[in-house]
Amino acid sequence: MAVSTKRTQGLADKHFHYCPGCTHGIIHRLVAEAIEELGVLEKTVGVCPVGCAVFAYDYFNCDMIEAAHGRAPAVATGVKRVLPESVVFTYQGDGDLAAIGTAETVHAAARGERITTIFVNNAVYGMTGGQMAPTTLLGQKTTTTPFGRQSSVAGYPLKVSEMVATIDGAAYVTRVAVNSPKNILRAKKAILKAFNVQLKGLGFSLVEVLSTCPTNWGLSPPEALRWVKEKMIPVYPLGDFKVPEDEV
Amino acid sequence: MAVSTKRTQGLADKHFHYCPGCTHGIIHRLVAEAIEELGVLEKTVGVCPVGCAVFAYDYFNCDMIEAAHGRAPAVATGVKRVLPESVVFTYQGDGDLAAIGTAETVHAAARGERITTIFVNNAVYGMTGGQMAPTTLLGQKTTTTPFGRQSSVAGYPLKVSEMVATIDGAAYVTRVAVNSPKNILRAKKAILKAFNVQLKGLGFSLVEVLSTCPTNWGLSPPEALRWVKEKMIPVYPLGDFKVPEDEV
Amino acid sequence: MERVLMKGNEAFGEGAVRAGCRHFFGYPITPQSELPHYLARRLPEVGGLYLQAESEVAAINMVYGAAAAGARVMTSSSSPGISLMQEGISYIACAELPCVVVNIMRGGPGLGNIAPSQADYFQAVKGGGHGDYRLPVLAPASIQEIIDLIVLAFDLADKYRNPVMVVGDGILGQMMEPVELGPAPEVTPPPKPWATTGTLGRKSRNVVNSLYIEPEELEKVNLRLQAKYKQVEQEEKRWEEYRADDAQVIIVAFGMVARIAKAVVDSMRMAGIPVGLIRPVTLYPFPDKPLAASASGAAKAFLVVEMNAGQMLEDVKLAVCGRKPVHFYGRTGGMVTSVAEVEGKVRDIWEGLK
Amino acid sequence: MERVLMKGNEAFGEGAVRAGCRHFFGYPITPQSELPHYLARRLPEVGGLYLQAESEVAAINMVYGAAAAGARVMTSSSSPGISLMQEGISYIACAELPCVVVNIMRGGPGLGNIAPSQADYFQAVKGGGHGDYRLPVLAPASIQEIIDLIVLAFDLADKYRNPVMVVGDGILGQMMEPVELGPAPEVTPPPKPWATTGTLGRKSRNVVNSLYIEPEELEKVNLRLQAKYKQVEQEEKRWEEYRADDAQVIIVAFGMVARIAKAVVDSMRMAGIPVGLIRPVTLYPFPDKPLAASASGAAKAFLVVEMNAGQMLEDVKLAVCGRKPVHFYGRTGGMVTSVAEVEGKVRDIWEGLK
Amino acid sequence: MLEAVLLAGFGGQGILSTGMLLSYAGMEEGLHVSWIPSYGPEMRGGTANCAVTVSDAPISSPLVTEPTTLIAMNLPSLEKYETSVRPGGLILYNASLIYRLPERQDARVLGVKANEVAESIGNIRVAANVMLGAFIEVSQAISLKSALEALTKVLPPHRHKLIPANQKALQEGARIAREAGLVNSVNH
Amino acid sequence: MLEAVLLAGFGGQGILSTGMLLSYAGMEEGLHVSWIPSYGPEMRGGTANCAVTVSDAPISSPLVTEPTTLIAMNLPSLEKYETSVRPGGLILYNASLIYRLPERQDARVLGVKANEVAESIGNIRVAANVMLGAFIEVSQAISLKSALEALTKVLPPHRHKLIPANQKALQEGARIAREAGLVNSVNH
Amino acid sequence: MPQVFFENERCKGCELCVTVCPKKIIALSAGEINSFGFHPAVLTDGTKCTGCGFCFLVCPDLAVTVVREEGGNGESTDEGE
Amino acid sequence: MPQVFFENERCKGCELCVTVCPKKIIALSAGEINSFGFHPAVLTDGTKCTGCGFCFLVCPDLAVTVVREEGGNGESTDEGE
Ligand SMILES: Cc1ncc(C[n+]2csc(CCOP(=O)(O)OP(=O)(O)O)c2C)c(N)n1
Ligand SMILES: Cc1ncc(C[n+]2csc(CCOP(=O)(O)OP(=O)(O)O)c2C)c(N)n1
Ligand code: SF4
Ligand code: SF4
Ligand code: SF4
Ligand code: SF4
Ligand code: SF4
Ligand code: SF4
Ligand SMILES: [Mg+2]
Ligand SMILES: [Mg+2]
Repeated sequence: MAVSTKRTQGLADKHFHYCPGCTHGIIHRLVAEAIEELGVLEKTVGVCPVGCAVFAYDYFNCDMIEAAHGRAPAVATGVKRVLPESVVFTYQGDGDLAAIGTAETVHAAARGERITTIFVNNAVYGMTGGQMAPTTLLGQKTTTTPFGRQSSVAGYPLKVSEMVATIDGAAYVTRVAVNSPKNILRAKKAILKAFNVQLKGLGFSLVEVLSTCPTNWGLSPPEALRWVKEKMIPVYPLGDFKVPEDEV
Repeated sequence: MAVSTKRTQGLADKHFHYCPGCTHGIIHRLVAEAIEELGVLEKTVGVCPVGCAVFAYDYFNCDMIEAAHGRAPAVATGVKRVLPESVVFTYQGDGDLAAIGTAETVHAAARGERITTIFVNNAVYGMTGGQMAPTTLLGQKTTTTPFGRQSSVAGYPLKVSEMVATIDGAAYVTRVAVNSPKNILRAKKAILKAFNVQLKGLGFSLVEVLSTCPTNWGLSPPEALRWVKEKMIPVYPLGDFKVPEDEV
Repeated sequence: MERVLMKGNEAFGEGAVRAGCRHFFGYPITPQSELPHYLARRLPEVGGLYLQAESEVAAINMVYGAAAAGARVMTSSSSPGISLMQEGISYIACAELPCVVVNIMRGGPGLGNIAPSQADYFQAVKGGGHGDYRLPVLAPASIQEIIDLIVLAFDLADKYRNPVMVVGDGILGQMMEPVELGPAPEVTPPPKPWATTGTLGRKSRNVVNSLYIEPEELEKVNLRLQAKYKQVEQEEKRWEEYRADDAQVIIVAFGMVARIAKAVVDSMRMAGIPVGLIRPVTLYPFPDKPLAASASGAAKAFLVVEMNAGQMLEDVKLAVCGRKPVHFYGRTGGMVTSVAEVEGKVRDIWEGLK
Repeated sequence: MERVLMKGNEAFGEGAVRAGCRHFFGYPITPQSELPHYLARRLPEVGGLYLQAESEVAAINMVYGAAAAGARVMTSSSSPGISLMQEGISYIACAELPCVVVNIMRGGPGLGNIAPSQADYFQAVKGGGHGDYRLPVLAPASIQEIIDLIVLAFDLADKYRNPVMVVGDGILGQMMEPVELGPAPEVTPPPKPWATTGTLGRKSRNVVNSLYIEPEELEKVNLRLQAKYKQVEQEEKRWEEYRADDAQVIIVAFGMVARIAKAVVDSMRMAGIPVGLIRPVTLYPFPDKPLAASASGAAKAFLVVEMNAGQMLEDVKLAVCGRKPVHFYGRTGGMVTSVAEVEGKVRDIWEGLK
Repeated sequence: MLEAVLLAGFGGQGILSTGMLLSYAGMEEGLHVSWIPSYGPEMRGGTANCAVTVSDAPISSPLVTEPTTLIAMNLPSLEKYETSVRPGGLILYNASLIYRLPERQDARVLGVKANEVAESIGNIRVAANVMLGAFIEVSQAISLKSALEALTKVLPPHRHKLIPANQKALQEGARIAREAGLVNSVNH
Repeated sequence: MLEAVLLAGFGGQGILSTGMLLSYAGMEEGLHVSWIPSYGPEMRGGTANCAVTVSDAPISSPLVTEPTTLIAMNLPSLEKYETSVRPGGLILYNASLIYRLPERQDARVLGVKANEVAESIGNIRVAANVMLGAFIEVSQAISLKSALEALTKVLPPHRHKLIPANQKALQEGARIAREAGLVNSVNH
Repeated sequence: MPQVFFENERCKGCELCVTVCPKKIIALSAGEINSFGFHPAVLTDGTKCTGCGFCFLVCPDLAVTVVREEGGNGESTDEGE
Repeated sequence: MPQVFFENERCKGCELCVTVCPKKIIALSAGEINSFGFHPAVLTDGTKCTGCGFCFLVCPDLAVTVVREEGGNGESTDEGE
């Protein structure tokens, strides 16, 4: 029997606006596939960030809300508390989630909010022109660290998964990457699991996905994949930081 | 030779406005003594929170700034970056630091900001009339959890020290209590150490102090001390969560 | 009907419950604390949810989410907290979501104090957030009126798909007066086919959004908003006139200050001075009509009294448009005008007219 | 003098450096990004500090701290980010600290878009934050003027111990024009004996504060602030008149729109229609004097042109005070008025006058 | 009849609930009432004032800037508000904490050792109700009976065990006022 | 002389820096110039436009709503802006990506296969400069020499190795325009 | 034999598929150019395709479809590190 | 012999000193009342005082002063859990 890599119903039939080789597109597909496979597309409400994924409401084939920069977890909380039977996810960049949205993320976790957060860590502010993000690596050049990020001035990369894992209401916290087919498959599994944690009502789930920004890194897309492997993963090790107790 | 428990020069000659038996007063004294003993009173700038300690600018005998609710670490950052030779501390409650000021705290830590934060955890919003704080214990009754805090609605107590300790720029993170003479002496040592970490330029230092709010807990002051020991410390264990590497 | 003694802040809460509001998100702040306290107890009784947010910024964005999901939802705060909500309010206005925001104003600017104030008038009526949006702003002057106006606030929010603000001051929030609750009003919020509830069989996806990258599109949105505001201005102006018909001096005041002004009107009338009161009930849309009518009629002078440095004053001047002198008397920083002070001011004006 | 081609946003940065500003705290947002980019490079060259904050809320509070410590300090953002700063600005105003805030306005409300706009006028001049405070607001209309006004902004901030806002729109921020930098101005900020630097031998402690729990005290603070604003209104009104002397139709416009209006004035004059322009350079204090003078003089009608739904319009009406008709033409959502549209509007008015 | 009462003291003296009691009792008597609290930022021990208006006509302004009666529970309150009392008005002061006589010559004045009375009843927090009892006796604005009955409505059920102490306080205050006779301002 | 040029296309075609080059060269010739960019939210590949005014008189309004010249680098740009060109104005279009002729009958029109030329030079990002070369040749608003020289000022030092390619692009564009002769709107 | 299709108008020529294809049988078309100005990906030698699906997995723009027999050598054989 | 002084006007009668005194020699004065309405703490039997300083350490309002001989039995002897 012939099988084909069918386009998921979880995505609307639109072209992405992302730069060539930007892995936001891969992550979109994985999230959409997971929602479709779980059969919850009709009861899903997605919340987009402000960041390059700001137009995600055009892409995901479900009801969508565009949140203010950093506030997606608060918006998602509002939705989920009104509609406890719905499936709610946020899709956020590292500026959105780890800088301006720090409090909203920490407290959605602390409340054990039954939502799923997809956290796209590309070590830079993509949309606004490549400024330093909280996750920018030491030494990394950005438009606001033109001489490379120096810890003495701009501090250290923030390890969101490690931090969120310390919070009691967080049920599932994991870090994956989409820099290779193998890692992409693993990322898919993690995203599926995160939604399952939500469906089981176990608490807050967060999947940190290491992603590329070839444009602002000044690299070709294939070089960018390599940069994830060689530079990012050593600082942001992949793996589970917290798994639900009934699943350890 | 006769020695006496002399009133520290670090405090102005004012009566505290705190409720009878509120341990904010003890913590004030410890901080003031530490600053005095280190001989840095003249180059210290303190930043007060909004919370019961809002009038701390009347009490500490050094230059003081009253910050907006939750923003003391940002204000302290502004001061310290302009005056790197100064000694800067923030004094913040659990509503101030762990709720509205979450992002400012996390990022002052991530930047390795050379400031010292005294974090007074009394498991409640004291000043505004006893509402739930992020640190309120499960089951604890407050004016906004009249039936006791339930995790299913209001989530779990936030363990700030555990969380901040995961952040690279944080150099010293410890939790103490002021519920007994012994713990008060330990708290004093921790506060001294935190200022020393700042003076050595090692990074961000945070001392979480378990404190009482007899008024909003509905307990007498002596009962409140017991409540710290019997209820709070089991949830918020005392001890160091991070110490500077050269001091391990 | 049973009369009960109720705090203003509690009346806001009970009014919301009567209006069918079942979701409240907020962050504590004096002098509105009794409102969340009340709802933390009351909402669970009616199957609703009180959720304390980590900040006002989070609270207003939770409101955004809950409103997007189709709920009748409210938040409340006081001045500094409302300032923090300005971005969120601007988003909600652009996304055209209904919700109610209560501001129990306190002394400012900055941390100020917790005493009563009306110094957030500009912020409320001109829009403290960015962009061209407007909020209907209601200003009750008694506990009874709180109960009534909060229901109206939810209705207006749904009718116009717009946030509605209800403002009071610390006195109104914390004072007690008897109220007659009467039977709960019939509440039938309109259907919300636009709500993001999950498609649940609906053919097309719903999207709640305030991003319109093409200026042409965003201008269309703005034109729609402006048309809506025009309708609001035509249909929703509300005010109370008190002995204003033949008054030669018209006091203009809102909220608690209007209560003081009423006492002044009575005492001045007794002294033979023809004074009247026009009390805006809606601050936006501003009831310019009765002012313009008075300005062309019996009124010889206006006296605006506010607990601020003269903010509504501008709207009164715009309405009177130079036809008659407009005087101002204001106290700031939480100081409350006394009847005697306003009487003195009225007397001065009256002397000047002679 | 050398002419260099400079982006508006960069000019804001270079102007600040020339004004002696050595500390910048901000959070990225389009369309002002080139300003932080520029300063991230430039400030270290002069021994200064560029620090990226975790949010606009943090940024404005870092500014508060740095200003309290005595520095000349600046932040910049665009509309939604400025909304988030409202609480902080109110605090800074009450604590009477000097600083400069740049707002490169974009299409709103909500997330809107990144196209040029002037729809934050109300927020800037009436005070989007809580309480009775005011900010001097400067509105440059060319890159050269940016350089000059930013220096003025710092001087005014220090003179009045008050935050000063400088507003532009996305076009002004991103366009390039040649500028003549000339020698850097002599900068001598006044001494700041009130700064919280540590006592360092000083006898009395300094406290920076905006809390005054007693209404009597807070009212005193407010009276002091109001007196200061009165002085600002007396001393700091700035505007440009262009062929306005004998004009029968006066266009009122600020920022980039005034550039368009100038082209309209020229073309209309060529067509024999006596049109002039009054361009407010300070939006607060609003230059009502020249408008009032025109209204009592040659002007037969006013046309306010803005990239919003009519905000400055209210201030113009207050200044004209019913003496002459005031018309309005505005585009919103990031749409930019064309010369032809304004010409059309002027012609209509002119026809109506005949 | 219009009584505009200002009760002033510090937190913990039961001032706010005493004012509420007066309002409640007035409402139950069919009068128009209003109650306005004001307090400092302290949770305990700071200033706590409340203004109660009881009137047989609708209350236009519930604010009390010139009280007909001042009940001063401590010295700072007497000092702050003494001059605001209307000529011919009433000043009741807590003689346990205020050692000097009010200076107003044009007001009626009565001192009550409310703390001592309250402590003798066994609960310092009923001090303000002692003063209320005295006020009711002097002013006859409402009946003591209404106040005694209203206690059940003002105190939450879990505090009903405090009703006897509060009743006692009201009665003692009334008794003291009755027995003392009023210090007439003109001849004190 | 006043040239109000609108360059429109998508990101990555070098449109913004080409506009800057024109402005710079104009300034160096002592003319009044202004440059205004506008782009979509995408970092790469989205719309990217810029408006350049070059004039011998001070520029009151730097906005270009009715360009004297439109340089359309892709089809959407041509479609969006064709009608806005002033009667008698100039339309230069990138014939590599635009397969239809402009429809305006009252404008001068020239198509240049800028992508092909750029790729033949070895760098797709110089496409817009090919068009600029053509524009300069047709309009004579500035001299080609100024543009060639201005490259050193517009390109940051670490990009100076790209100068030859860019010069080539300008020259090729100019050559093509020269050789093509202009399609006159009236008879195309 | 597995078949791989590229949707030209979706392809942005990012070369990620080119990079991950274990058989090195994908390249950007030199001559072709889509309406966004990109050279789309093409197969250079379809016969070598294993149907592993890596090209599908990595394509950010959903420009690739892979059709193969079930149970054929697919994703599982080589994890494409 | 160690001496302990209470500053009456500072004391809020919170009884924390009463609670921590190992010798149980502190009590609130029954008769006295300060100008804030609090019954201040007093020593019931000064002779038993060890000078441990716990009352000083725990007093939130700095109302206590302890004077003792250096080297006397002080803070170190009993850690006051
Ligand atoms: C309140 C506010 N501040 C700033 C911005 C500007 N802004 C838009 S996206 C963004 C950051 C984007 O970075 P990230 O979240 O990492 O997403 P990415 O683009 O990298 O996917 C910023 C700062 C905004 N829109 N709103
Ligand atoms: C923006 C803003 N939101 C809310 C408040 C009201 N407020 C004042 S203090 C406080 C919390 C106090 O609690 P905490 O920080 O725990 O300090 P504590 O009083 O317990 O020492 C709050 C919510 C405020 N002043 N400003
Ligand atoms: S800027 Fe970076 S993150 Fe944004 S679409 Fe382009 S490559 Fe992706
Ligand atoms: S309310 Fe609580 S925290 Fe505040 S002073 Fe009183 S006891 Fe202390
Ligand atoms: S399926 Fe595998 S082998 Fe075939 S083209 Fe794609 S990556 Fe290459
Ligand atoms: S990965 Fe997709 S977009 Fe990139 S070159 Fe291959 S087919 Fe084209
Ligand atoms: S010093 Fe020790 S023994 Fe003496 S009174 Fe104080 S606590 Fe008691
Ligand atoms: S601890 Fe201090 S305030 Fe408390 S009773 Fe003892 S002396 Fe008084
Ligand atoms: Mg990012
Ligand atoms: Mg607290």
